[in-house]
Amino acid sequence: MSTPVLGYDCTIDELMVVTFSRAMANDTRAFNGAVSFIPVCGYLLARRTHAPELVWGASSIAVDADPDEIGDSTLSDSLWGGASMLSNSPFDFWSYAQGARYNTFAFRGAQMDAYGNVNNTVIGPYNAPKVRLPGGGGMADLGAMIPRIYLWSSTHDPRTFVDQLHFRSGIGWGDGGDHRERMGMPGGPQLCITNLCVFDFEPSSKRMRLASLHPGVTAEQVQDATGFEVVMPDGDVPTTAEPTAEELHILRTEVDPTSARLREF
Amino acid sequence: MSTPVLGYDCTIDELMVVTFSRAMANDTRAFNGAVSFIPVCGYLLARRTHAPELVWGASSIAVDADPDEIGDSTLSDSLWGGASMLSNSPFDFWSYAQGARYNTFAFRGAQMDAYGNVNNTVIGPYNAPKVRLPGGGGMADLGAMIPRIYLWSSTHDPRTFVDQLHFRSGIGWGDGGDHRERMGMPGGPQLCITNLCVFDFEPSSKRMRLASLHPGVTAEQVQDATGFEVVMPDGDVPTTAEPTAEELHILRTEVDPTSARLREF
Amino acid sequence: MSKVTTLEEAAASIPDGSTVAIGGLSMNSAPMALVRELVRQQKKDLDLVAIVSGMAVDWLVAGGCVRRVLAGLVSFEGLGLAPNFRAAVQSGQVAIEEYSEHLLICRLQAQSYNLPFMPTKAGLGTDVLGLHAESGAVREEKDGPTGEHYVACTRLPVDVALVHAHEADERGNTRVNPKLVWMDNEIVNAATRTVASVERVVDTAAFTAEPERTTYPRFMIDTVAPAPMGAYPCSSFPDYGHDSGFFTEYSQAARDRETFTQFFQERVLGPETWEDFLAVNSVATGASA
Amino acid sequence: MSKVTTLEEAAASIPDGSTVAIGGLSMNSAPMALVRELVRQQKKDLDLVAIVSGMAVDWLVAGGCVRRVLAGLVSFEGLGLAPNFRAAVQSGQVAIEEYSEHLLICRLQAQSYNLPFMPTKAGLGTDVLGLHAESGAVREEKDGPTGEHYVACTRLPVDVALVHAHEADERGNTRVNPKLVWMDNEIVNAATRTVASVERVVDTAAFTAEPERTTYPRFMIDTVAPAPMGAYPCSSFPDYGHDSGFFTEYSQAARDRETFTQFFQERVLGPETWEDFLAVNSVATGASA
Repeated sequence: MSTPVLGYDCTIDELMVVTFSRAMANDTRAFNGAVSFIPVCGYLLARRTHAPELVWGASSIAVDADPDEIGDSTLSDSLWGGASMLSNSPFDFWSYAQGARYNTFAFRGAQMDAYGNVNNTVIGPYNAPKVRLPGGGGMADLGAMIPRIYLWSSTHDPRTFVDQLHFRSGIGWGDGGDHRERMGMPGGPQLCITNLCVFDFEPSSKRMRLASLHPGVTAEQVQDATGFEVVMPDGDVPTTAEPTAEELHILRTEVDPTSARLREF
Repeated sequence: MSTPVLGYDCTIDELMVVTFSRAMANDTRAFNGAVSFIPVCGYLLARRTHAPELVWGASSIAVDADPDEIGDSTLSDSLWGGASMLSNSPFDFWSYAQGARYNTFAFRGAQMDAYGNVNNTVIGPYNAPKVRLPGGGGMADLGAMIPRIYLWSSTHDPRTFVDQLHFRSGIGWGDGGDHRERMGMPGGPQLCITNLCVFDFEPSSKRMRLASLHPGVTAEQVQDATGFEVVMPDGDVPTTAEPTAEELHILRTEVDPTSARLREF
Repeated sequence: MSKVTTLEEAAASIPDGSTVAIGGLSMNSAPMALVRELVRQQKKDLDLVAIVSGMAVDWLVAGGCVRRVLAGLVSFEGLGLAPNFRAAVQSGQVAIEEYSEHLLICRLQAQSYNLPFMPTKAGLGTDVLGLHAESGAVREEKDGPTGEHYVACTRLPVDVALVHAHEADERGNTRVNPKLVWMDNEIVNAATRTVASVERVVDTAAFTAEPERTTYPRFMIDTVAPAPMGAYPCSSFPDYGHDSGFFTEYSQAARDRETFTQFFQERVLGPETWEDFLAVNSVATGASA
Repeated sequence: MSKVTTLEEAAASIPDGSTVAIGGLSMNSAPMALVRELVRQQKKDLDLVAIVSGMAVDWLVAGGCVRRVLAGLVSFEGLGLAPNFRAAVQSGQVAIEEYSEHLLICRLQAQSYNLPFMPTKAGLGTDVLGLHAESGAVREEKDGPTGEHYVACTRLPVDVALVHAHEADERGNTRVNPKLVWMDNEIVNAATRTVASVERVVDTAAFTAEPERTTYPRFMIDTVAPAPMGAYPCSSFPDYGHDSGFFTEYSQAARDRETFTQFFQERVLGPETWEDFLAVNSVATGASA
């Protein structure tokens, strides 16, 4: 399902996982929600490479889980093998989340805007939707509580990256600028990793800014695939760094031997 | 330490426990705090006699505990034998207490007033106390949350039953009348069981009213031992009902064979 | 007096028009045996409270039992959208009252703690809050002394909570093995009444032997309905996982109205007993012993 | 990097003037070995947060370490008042900031949940609220839509929480056997840093073998200090109960200043190590194995 990356000895899902993994610092304390194969692979890979102290609460339940493989649900117990704690959702998890003891969360949406806000609720008008989507779930909560938010998308196109969300289910940088700060929310979105490029966020406006291009992709292609105006950095846009053979080997053989990550493609 | 009750084949501690026990309905869901030997004996006795479904959370932790004997602390694990659940204080207990899933609690204080409010904080002015007492603990919480409150005292004298508390640590009927209702608090104090008599609460003023006299005690003696004016009922004041031989036997041999209840005297 | 009854009687005790909270999270630990029985009994006008749900809501919607869904998320995760829920909301046949997980949890907590509201930062800056502007069910506020924004979540009364657990005794003591990980206790605490389906009924001695493992004390559980594999096709950790095959077949059938009607009748509603249902779906019950 | 250190180093890491929250409840599960070391190191001007406490507060007050006590209750239960606490408050030497249990818990929750306040009905109609009128630490409010009264409990920052548990590994994973029953997690969640004394250090495999029993994940525990019988003379359920004899002797000694000074030196502060302290008090350590 996934395509090879031009000039790199890997596929796009692998490049996305490795790029996500490299963004994780050693003091990351992360957890994951539903349909989060890329982040789950990223946390596991980071822990096995440069970030051995990284905390990952599988499904927000199983701390330090080390599953043999990743099943078809990132909310289910198939992910919990090797955990050193099974926490409880209300007692433990929400305490850690509200107080930002967990500091890292990743989400995607059917739509995302320039500020990293996401829609997973409806396509079309709220009261007469063309498509009723699952709903925001924890996005509206965790977007407001967790300081390091990461976004990703395996479908970088103008239907996903839109100028106006049909519904704001989860908050990224909100209206931009100091909106989060004014609302008393910590941090905000750090990166958005797509199948074409990596965005970071321009520090003052908090709009998505092109940070790196995957091999073979041009800035024009990114802009064409994006429904809002992409902030271009000063100077040249670097190419997304190439995964090492070790990273790919660990991802393919230890982290995700059954390629569950392809469920996102 | 405890004295025989005139004409009854029991001592005053036993009469108090049995009287407390009989006030417990079968749908009682009770728990206990510190230095609560009389209520603990009362719950256990009621469960072994007329109220088999009564719930008692020992120390607010050990649901349906059935200890072999009662130790020197009613907050400690010596009370937890035979429990069917060890609940957790923040997660379980406070949820059950705030929502009045537990419906019964008993407390005493160094001072009590006519409305069943109690002081366990200071004797003398708050900022320059003659005696610094332990503090109100959970009284201020549970007094506001639990609908069936029971009071007791083994020292019925004018220093304990006062017209003006030096500090209101726990709320009974508050300022009386509909005060609790106005504050959104359920129920209120039901009885106060002392070493001289039983008080209930006059329905409109919510002041202590003489409900029964222990054998050999007169209404005048009660009034003399009480620092506020006692509401007298219409008609004669009954004598507190005599414990049955079965109640006394169960109390002495099964519920409290080591007479831990005498620690209150 | 034993609290143990049948799935049929447990479901029969729930009147049309009730507010019913459904336990479990997504494909995990949902009380599917009870849900199936509600559909079989053709309940009407239920208001469902489902923090994060999927198949349970979809069955009830497919059965025409639902007036309104109060939810944070309804889906089959990576296996797709919940097809009947999706169609019913799009057509306006079922109303949706939109929350996030934590907004709904805080409404349940306000109810169980007997408070006018519970505060949270959840939902700030999203479109969810605007949907509640008129009802005031959740409302944005600003703290006086600090100027901080928060959301006040008001009480949510729940008539009955349905949860699935592993073991209960006749008195209602109930436990989840090895421990409760999901948020079922939030709906149990908020509900007037709770029905627990359980993998098996055990003696009270099982609870007194390990009192630290009890999840709900007897006074929180009103009715116990034995249902081995009672969360199928969802999971009941650690005894069995969700059945992806069922989810996929169900979704495929739902692409066509007639196919789905037949599938739903044959595979879900038709079998007379829960054991028949498991047999029709080729589920071995040994796994839960 | 191991989080395991000595009681001495753990105590040394806590500066004078810190706000220190003390775990346990009354005569149960107090971190006495850590408390003893704080007194031995002559800490000054500590603000103590102790929801329901006794001997721990009394040692620290007797040692002159305390500026202020934020508490719901300080006593030896039926064994009497906490004598040094009582005397120090009466003389004005130590300030008391008066709470009920739940008001203090709610302030800790506001802190750990990052909210401007947590609401409760605790304290309504009592004199406790009036004591906070000036500071606004807790304040009575009226809900707009319903007119209901509640108490808003503001954040309480805590520099370090001290708790006693049974087992930890080098990474900081920590558990209470058979489970946490008291409210220590409220102070752990609110504190910037937590030090846990533990009966024993175990391998991480002990946690992965039974992950459902872990009380605190490694990221909530910063320092682990081994201390067998580390709650003595308080209890550590189910390994050992409180020592009533110690409480009684201590109370009797406290009736006379000179007698107490000698008792406190000989029986509490004098012994060089925790093991020496246990030996002086004739405590067998086998019980905790």
